[in-house]
Amino acid sequence: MANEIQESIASRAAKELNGPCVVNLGIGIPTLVAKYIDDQQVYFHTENGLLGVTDVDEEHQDPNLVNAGKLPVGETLGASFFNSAESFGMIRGGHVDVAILGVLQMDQTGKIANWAVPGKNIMGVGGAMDLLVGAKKVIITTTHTAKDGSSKLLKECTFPITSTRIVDMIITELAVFEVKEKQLELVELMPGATLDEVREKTEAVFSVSLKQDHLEEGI
Amino acid sequence: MANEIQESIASRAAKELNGPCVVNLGIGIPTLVAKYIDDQQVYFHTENGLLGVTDVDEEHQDPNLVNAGKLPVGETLGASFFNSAESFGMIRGGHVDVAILGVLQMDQTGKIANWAVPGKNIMGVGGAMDLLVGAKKVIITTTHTAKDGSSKLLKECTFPITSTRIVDMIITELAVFEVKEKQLELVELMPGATLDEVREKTEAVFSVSLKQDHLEEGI
Amino acid sequence: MSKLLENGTAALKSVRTGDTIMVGGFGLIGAPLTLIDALTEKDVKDLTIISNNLGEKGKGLGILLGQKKIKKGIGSYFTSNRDVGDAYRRGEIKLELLPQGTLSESIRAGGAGIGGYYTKTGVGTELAKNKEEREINGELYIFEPAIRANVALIRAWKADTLGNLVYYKTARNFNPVMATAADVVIAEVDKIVEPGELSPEEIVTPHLFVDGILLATKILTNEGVVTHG
Amino acid sequence: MSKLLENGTAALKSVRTGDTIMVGGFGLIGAPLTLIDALTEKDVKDLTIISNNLGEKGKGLGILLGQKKIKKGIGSYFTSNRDVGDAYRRGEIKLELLPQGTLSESIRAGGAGIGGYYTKTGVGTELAKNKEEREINGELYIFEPAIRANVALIRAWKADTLGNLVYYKTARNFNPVMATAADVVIAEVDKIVEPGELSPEEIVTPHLFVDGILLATKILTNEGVVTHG
Repeated sequence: MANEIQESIASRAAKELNGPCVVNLGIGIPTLVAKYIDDQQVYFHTENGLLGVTDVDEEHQDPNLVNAGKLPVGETLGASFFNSAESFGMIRGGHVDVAILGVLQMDQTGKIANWAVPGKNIMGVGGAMDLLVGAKKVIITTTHTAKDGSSKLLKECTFPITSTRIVDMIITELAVFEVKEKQLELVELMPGATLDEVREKTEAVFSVSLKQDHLEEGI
Repeated sequence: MANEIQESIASRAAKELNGPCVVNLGIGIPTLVAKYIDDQQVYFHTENGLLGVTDVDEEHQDPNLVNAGKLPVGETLGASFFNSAESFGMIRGGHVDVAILGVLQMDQTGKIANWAVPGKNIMGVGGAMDLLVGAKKVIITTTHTAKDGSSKLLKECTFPITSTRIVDMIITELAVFEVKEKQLELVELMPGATLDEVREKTEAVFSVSLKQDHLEEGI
Repeated sequence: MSKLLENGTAALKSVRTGDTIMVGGFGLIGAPLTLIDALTEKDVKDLTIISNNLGEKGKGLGILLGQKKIKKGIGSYFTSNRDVGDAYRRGEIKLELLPQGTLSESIRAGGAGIGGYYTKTGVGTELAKNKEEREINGELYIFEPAIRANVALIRAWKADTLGNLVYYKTARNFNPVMATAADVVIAEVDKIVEPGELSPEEIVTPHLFVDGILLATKILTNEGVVTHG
Repeated sequence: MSKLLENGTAALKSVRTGDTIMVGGFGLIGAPLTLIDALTEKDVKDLTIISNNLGEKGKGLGILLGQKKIKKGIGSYFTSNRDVGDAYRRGEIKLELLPQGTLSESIRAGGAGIGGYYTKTGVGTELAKNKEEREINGELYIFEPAIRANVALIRAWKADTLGNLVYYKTARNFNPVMATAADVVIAEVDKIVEPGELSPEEIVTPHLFVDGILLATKILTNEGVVTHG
């Protein structure tokens, strides 16, 4: 069901995962990342209690084997099951190397908002806050703009933040940003994107430090 | 190795255990209680990580299967192993019905001292404090007097207390006391003991409320 | 004295109006569907339900919600059932939202005799409003109190007749911690075996936590919830 | 990148003078005797050792104590080794005594991202001196901070090559919690198997906690500690 934009973001994010590492994928675009991983030493953790998540074909689906998005998954050789308190102990305790998460908004210091919208009732938070405080590295995958065309990368979030923790990297269909000392740095343009387009669609202040091999196509 | 006095205390304590119940036995006299239990629904817990402790004969001893006193034990059908944090979660969380413990001293309100001696370095506490705050019922088994002949049942403990928790029952070779509203009540004389002897060897103030069938022999 | 229960009615004997009840499961996965069904048939109300979700629309705890038997929900993700939001807007239900890690940790604390604890999760967010903050080793934490319930209704895979439990895949989730944190713990299971049939090393919930065992008759399948037996 | 370690020297590569080291075991039962032996051969000192006991007289951590490599011991029952008391009286070692449940819970907290917690254990005793007291729901508790270490040396029964661990009987004790609470975690085991040979439901320590695996050569038997291999 995922569209081309989502797939391009997910496949770019996959390049950031080099095993051995333990990775937790959020709902949405992050979930797509798994299919771009060949590395046998990238181990997927899901907070509902499984280390060693893998794909499952329809015929082998088990109603009691799902990921945090309640989608059917499989288990790898060497997988293990544990309870919710143990699972979040792993997350908060710093035992998950990377969390890849979606956002509703993020600010120019690297704080994100991905759990609540003002004016609507706050009905769910799930594991988002735990992953943000606990994962060693947080990578955000998101479309650059909201459905109404407004930038998701803002000077300040208008939605409630998920954590005071600063994320490490943001990947959109237009660009890759790293967060350094609470400042966004554009390090890569996605195929077909231009710096002008990124500037136009980004409210947040960011610096530009394109890696060499992106300089020609980008500017 | 246990002497007659210890065995008589242990066998009396065993009468307090009616299954189904989960019981933790301390080191010394309490450990002897197990052999007087026939009830299959009395389950023994040991804080080093086993529910379902039983005796083991010399031939089947396993160096990695011991109780909290590091003595070899066996496991019953339906036993389970768990880690130290889980084991003390059971204890503190109120999941152990009865703890049977020894004491160095106890006071007349029902507080006990069983872990440290003033003037000596305080070198060990083990699980004593956890069992006292967590077990639903605490039964003390102890000789009535210390080696120097002084009473272990005192007006006030001179040794550091193990907990502010009041124990439920005290069983010595001379008598059985219940603790009611922070007062000791003599409810039973042990075979051969007299009330005069108990009075003589007890510094603590206690009331007497002998059950009918002990009245003749006792007084 | 056997822990084996004949039916849902017997299993819920101790549930009273006004009780706080923990219910295992992550959505319908690992939820005690047979016990929830019995709860919908029992004449009680004003319940406080501690559960990650309040079921799905018209399923699991969602039915109980529809019956207006729930006074308050404590969980992490009510979004999974749109009816919860509607009931909340109509003022029919109170909600307490906790991060999922805080929910599970508070329940564990309640079962382990811990009064409360400090977590980094939620610091500086709306969910930390009015919560005590404390700096420990240069990092900010917030205080969270332990959670306990009158009754826990949980789902396991196999029980032995003593009450030892093992779980099945991701249906484990909140069940083992809830098993520790209520005055009365009832487990619904797929299979009941004799003591000794579960390996002592693989028992997840030792029997001292479990008060009653019921054979499940509502089963989650790929085709939805089906009724057996 | 394999987690399999060739010998004790390789296993202790990251241990430095001044480090805090957790060591599993209840006395010698479940203690990583091979790794402790390697530690006695390594030129480090001023160690803080977190372990229920400091071994027995001249055995396990008792050897390390004799070498005066231990600056401080944090544990619950030093009484099991008379040498500890002697070293303490001579001012050679500092000691921090914690109730056994507090020791294990503080280590669990350290591994689970909990900053500290409130326990009933110890309230009103000498071990609560100078500890913060707090009333929660009408009961008194004391604050205990989480404990972490630079390195944890633990003992398990079987590991798979990924680092998943299962334990053996009461040799489990402190090992699974220590596995969660150190920057570097080294496990010594009796047997190393392939991924898939341990059931996913019975793995006690998932591999994300474990950095290195060593085959044990010092084994506790009914006749005492013997050396294999």
